[in-house]
Amino acid sequence: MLKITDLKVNYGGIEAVKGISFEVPGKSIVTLIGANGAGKSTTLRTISGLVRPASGKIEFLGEDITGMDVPTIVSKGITLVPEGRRIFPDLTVLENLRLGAYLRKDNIDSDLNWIFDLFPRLKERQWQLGGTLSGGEQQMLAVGRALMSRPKLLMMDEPSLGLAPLVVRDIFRIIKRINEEGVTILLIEQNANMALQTADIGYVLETGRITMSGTGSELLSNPAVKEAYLGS
Amino acid sequence: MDFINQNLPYILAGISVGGQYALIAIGYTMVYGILRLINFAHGDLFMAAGLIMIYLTASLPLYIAIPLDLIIIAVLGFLIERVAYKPLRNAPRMSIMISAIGVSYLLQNVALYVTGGLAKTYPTIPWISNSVTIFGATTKVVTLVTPVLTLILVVALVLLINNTKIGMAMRAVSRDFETSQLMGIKINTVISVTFIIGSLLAAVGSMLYFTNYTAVTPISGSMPGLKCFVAAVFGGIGSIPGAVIGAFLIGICENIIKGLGWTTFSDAFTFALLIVILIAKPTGLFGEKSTDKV
Amino acid sequence: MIKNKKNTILGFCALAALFLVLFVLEKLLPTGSMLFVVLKKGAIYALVAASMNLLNGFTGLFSLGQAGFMLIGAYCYAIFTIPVQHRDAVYQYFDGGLIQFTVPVVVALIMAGLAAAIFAALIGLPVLRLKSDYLAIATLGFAEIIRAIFQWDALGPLTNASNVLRRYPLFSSTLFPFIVAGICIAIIVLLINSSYGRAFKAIRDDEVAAEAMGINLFKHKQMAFVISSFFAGVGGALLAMYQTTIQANAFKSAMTYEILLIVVIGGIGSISGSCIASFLFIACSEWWLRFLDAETYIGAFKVPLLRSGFRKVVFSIVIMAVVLFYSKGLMGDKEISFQGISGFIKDPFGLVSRRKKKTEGVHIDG
Amino acid sequence: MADTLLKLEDVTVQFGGVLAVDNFSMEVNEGEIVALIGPNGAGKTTAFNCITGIYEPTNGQISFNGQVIASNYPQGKMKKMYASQNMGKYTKVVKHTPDIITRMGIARTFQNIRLWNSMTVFDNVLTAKHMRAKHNVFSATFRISHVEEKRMREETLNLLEEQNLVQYKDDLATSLPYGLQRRLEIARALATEPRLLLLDEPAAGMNPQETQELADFIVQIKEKYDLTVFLIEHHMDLVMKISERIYVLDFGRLIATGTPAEIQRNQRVIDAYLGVAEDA
Amino acid sequence: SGGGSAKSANVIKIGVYEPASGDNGAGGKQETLGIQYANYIQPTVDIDGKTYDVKLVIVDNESSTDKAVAAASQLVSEKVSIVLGSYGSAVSIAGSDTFAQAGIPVVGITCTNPQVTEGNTHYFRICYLDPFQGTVLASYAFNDLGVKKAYCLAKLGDDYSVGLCNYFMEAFEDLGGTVVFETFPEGNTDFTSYVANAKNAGAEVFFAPVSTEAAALIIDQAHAQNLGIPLLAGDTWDSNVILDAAKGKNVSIAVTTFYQEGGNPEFDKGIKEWLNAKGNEQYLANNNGNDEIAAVTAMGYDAYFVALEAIKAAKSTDPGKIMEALWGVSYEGVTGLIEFNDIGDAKRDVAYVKSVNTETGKWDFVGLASIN
Ligand SMILES: Nc1ncnc2c1ncn2[C@@H]1O[C@H](COP(=O)(O)OP(=O)(O)OP(=O)(O)O)[C@@H](O)[C@H]1O
Ligand SMILES: Nc1ncnc2c1ncn2[C@@H]1O[C@H](COP(=O)(O)OP(=O)(O)OP(=O)(O)O)[C@@H](O)[C@H]1O
Ligand SMILES: [Mg+2]
Ligand SMILES: [Mg+2]
Repeated sequence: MLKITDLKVNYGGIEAVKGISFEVPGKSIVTLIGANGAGKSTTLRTISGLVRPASGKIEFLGEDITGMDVPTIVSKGITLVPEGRRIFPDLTVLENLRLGAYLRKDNIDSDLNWIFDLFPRLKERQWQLGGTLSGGEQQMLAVGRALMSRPKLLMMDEPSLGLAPLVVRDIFRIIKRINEEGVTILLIEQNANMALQTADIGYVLETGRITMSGTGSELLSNPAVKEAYLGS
Repeated sequence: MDFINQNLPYILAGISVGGQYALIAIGYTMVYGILRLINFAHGDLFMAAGLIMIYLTASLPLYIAIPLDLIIIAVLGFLIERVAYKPLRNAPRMSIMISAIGVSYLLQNVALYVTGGLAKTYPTIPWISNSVTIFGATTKVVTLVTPVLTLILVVALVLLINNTKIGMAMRAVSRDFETSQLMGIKINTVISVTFIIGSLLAAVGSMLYFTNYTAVTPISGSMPGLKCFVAAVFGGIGSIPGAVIGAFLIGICENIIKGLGWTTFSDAFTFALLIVILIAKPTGLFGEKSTDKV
Repeated sequence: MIKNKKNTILGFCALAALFLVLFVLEKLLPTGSMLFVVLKKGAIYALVAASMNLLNGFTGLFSLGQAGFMLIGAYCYAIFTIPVQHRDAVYQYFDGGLIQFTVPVVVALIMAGLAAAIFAALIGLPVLRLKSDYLAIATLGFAEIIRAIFQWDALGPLTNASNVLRRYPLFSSTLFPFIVAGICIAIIVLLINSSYGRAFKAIRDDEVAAEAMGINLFKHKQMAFVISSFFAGVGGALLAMYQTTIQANAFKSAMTYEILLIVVIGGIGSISGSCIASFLFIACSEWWLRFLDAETYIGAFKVPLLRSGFRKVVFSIVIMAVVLFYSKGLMGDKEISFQGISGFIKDPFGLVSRRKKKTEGVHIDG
Repeated sequence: MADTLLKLEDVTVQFGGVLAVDNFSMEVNEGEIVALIGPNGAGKTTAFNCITGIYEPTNGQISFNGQVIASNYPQGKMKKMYASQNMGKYTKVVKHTPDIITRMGIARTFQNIRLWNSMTVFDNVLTAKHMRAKHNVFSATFRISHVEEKRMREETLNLLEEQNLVQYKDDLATSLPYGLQRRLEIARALATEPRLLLLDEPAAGMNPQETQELADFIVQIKEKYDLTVFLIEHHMDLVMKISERIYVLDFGRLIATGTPAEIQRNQRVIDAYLGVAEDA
Repeated sequence: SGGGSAKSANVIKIGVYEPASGDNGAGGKQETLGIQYANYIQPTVDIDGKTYDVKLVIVDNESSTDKAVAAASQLVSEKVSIVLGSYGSAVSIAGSDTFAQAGIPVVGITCTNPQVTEGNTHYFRICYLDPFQGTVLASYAFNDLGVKKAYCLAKLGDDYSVGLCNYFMEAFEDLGGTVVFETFPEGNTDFTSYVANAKNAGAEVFFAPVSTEAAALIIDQAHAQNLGIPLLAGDTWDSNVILDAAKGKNVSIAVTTFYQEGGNPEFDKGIKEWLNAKGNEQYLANNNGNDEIAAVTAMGYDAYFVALEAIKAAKSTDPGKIMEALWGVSYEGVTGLIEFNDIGDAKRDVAYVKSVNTETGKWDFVGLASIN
């Protein structure tokens, strides 16, 4: 579904991503793990068009989308849950959710109910301004907002950041569920344990390069991964 | 009756000036709302609308000149945004503001260059230029039309911003370009729409204003521009109803002060009032409190 | 540390050399030369721009009251230095005015600064609670109020109302504004590089964090405001000396915008940027572009467009072009340094690196 | 038992209709590591904000080291709402700006990192020392207090060395990876020479390995600087490993308190927050 | 002009120190027009038997005292022999020191403030002064119009209008009248309240010696509110802007000025032809797009010839010599005889009074006024 070939990205003089290639097959869950600053977020930002790559190619459903502008890429069905939530603080929860469905022309009411089912807390707070939500509530909103666009490919940058343990489990459950509904998922997680358990395929990123890859369970049992990312 | 006779002109003038200020102030507030930019060029756009109208009516009938004027100003507003502000999307906020000051200088200086600088007389627009007498006070029809028209436009705008998709997009873009794009919003389109609406309001405002105050000079826009900006701040910059209320407040107070004989300080008083209000309410009457959660 | 010291010494040498060159130039060139006019005004504006930068660039307080503080400084200087025998002529409508004594020039300069600073301290109390654009418009408002008050007839015996003040002592040499402005700017730079300067920057970057780290917001903001106003006041006094006459009318918000332009074009947060931009700005607006105002013939061919007023059109375009090209200002937030100069010589105007940057993965603008 | 360093009594915070913190009482003793946990939106960060003076409580009192640092009682329309609660117990209003509280010896980090972005790593820490320095504008500007300045610089360097940040000292704070930024925030807080350190989700965005390192690090600085630590965290491994006592908030209300072992067994906490542990 | 380059050795430069932008930009340009026309009529001057080309060096002082020094210095550095200008007394005073230091004489054209020439030997002027004009206007109002109460309006911070109001009030009160004095702030466009104030105060004449922009707005308001009392002003109102604004309105306007169109038909005809000539569109634009002659234009024209007289008399291009020669100049210009008294001011004791004919949109000559 998504194919990245030899992608390189620089910030000013810093090489953040140094030529990576990987694929995300349709209907799968793929995860990128790696230490802080490895270039995970940069990769996702590049795919969504927020950052322009220095070289390399990004193909989505067979179409070259490298260098297209963000709204166009979004309209093709790629949605990003950005790092740091990026809620619209002056808009209410409901409006934030509606904006998620900005490009959709069909009725979104049933989807709203679906999101409220997933996150009852948001329903309670639907008239509150996004900026005043607690950290975890904002994270739920960010995920919910992305789901509202009914993406083909959903990219999530650390969706469990700052969430309570119970909710973290929920989030992973939701990820599985929407995946089963046919949405392809590209996931970044610090919680490598859970991520690898959930994912079909995992890639390990180290300072801008892919150093290991395999199925989720392969990586889970890989001693090097264990040592570096699983913490035991 | 005598009392009314003596004081009605001040109040009428206040309401009418307030309405005209309101139309310009909305332009400021909208642009500020979306770009966090004090668009210093807005007042000069207003002046340009006046001048262009004068040149247009010199050779065209009014019913062509008026729509043409509106179109030209909308296009001008659009171009200003594209040329002077868009390249600076990622620059420090102050740089865009300087660019705005640059545009303001440019419009003024081009006007000076073209017109020579002498005051031009604004054409008479039938009906609204007529004099009417209410309670013995003589004034122009435009004085009465302005507040009504202003209110209609404001209600329409508030509805647009609060209840439509583009309105929601405008509010989203104002806070965060990047995430707005991630929602699929074409931010350039949204910003352009904002500028076009703001410019159109300035053009309409200029027709009402210059029908009342018929001399147009290259600096005709700067004082109304400043006053309207003050009005926008008064009401809480970014808030459309705030801008309108601020504009009426300033217009009326200013004229009452003049009527009381404190003419020397009518402007100073406007600023003093503004400062007092800001001290009581640091983000203006209807200003949004910062929702920056710690 | 050692490198630092070396730079300081180099800096002092450069300054000394500059003063020497000025001194010699003044002996060589005729006094009326435009160069000196631009240098004088440039030095004064550099001081005012640096003081504004201290506030807007380093403390993040967006204030637009500079013209007001300059006005106070200028008037304070003039009122206390006009020789008594000239007062009848100057205060022609006010029977020679109220004040009938004078103080020495240097004392008057300091008084000018103090007057502005005291006023700043007074208005800082209510105004500094405001944020960003609200602060800007409130300070702008204060400047306008000050102007109205100084023009008020009732204060005529002191301020000469709307009429010009003149015949106070002027510069005898271009060196004078350079020395005064130089000392003031040096103090500003020292302040910025001190612990207080860092506290100012912390407030600019993140007020909440600054306060949580024990920095008293109000005290520090007030300090920056008062100090900046002091130097604006001194700058106003120097401007009065340069202009030979002053009139409250000239201290409009347009003057503040001019200074703001200089600050931004030089680079917000760069004092050397402010200084460089100041000289360039003054030279451009008052000297180099003048030819554009004159109708010019080359042989019998009349150069199109050139006529009175064209200069200002071009000038506005130049300003916009500079802002669009150098969106972070000429210097960004860097200071001039000897490494920087040698770098500039190798790659003037950053053409090489800019071209390089284009091909890299920079952020896409909207 | 050691002395009580921080004490919250009946603290209530209300935003519009939302009761963010509801009648919350707790204390932290000198030399302890105490954790505050609870579901998202339970009011943990709000409690921190009250302690550090960013918000003021609607009702209740906070004292630090025996000194009241915040106190308030319901006024205006709040009065009716709280008619039954602790009526008349608190009668004075004490309000301090955050800088004064920091000066008293409470330092904090933020849930969303708030470093000074345009400054280098070194300057970030150095600037936090400004408050404690003995100088005034005049002496600082004219370098009369250069000895003091030198001392501040040395101490800063030491601090960075200890935190293993010294190799980044001339980098911009924003260019650091996330984990190091968190560490820098802690270093900056330490530079204010606190007695009580408040950490708001210090392990957010860290992988399990880094979280473990962080846990060791917290214990280490606590010993070294004789600190008391009060932290909010969602990483249970870290919380359970280092904290001596835990308070659990839900909907602003205290639902449980006790040692890590007790909390892990508490059914209410499991239901509201921890969930059933189904994996490691 | 074109042929000048061949005899380039013989050029004398005359500086034109006028605002072309800022508050007084429009007036400054009209004054400059007179000088430019005069230069077109008489592009050469004979100095001691040799013919010199006269080159105008025009600088814009931007109506601002803080730009004045640089503008003046520009003229000094261009080595002009004599300077003409400026419209607006404040900038004239501001530039004065620079010219004094360089030893260059200046001939003021319409700067009416006494301080311009007072206490110096290099500044001359060819117009009458504010005290004179104020007194003339007061006596015209009191004696000719027969009014006892006057409303005076000046612009805050504008020394010209405030000063003239001052002299007017002094004289008017001496005559036995009463006055109400108000100022309006810069950039004010809404004169409704001022007109209403005048009405409410029961004033019989509305004296407003303000800039043309404000004047146009005042006229408009006076019409809209049916003011019904005459508007009176000084030389600034002698502009086609006023005619445009007043045409077809229900107002009566009288002004004192330096020149009345028709006073010198030959000059009138010549300058109108010149303004309307092909290639001179910009001059016409600077005159508001029509060929109505402003008094300041006529004054600019005379000033140029006064300068030439002085140059001829000095027999030199040296500024110092010209300065000395100026004291003795006697020149019969289109605005009357110009000679300087020992302060350097023109010996003028008459002002033209004219009024607007609101039907034709032209000036009607009312008469000459002087102090008796
Ligand atoms: N806007 C930027 N400007 C300059 N450098 C940047 C920028 N954003 C990221 N970097 C640098 O690029 C590198 C990769 O960053 P990225 O955010 O992709 O890492 P990450 O793997 O997502 O890390 P984390 O787990 O902390 O989110 C880092 O060294 C970072 O400092
Ligand atoms: N300024 C505010 N205005 C309105 N509501 C607020 C404000 N600040 C916090 N709240 C609300 O108060 C509640 C508590 O928020 P708080 O940030 O304290 O939660 P938290 O316990 O830190 O949660 P998390 O673990 O998700 O960070 C939330 O429901 C939030 O929406
Ligand atoms: Mg990341
Ligand atoms: Mg929190």
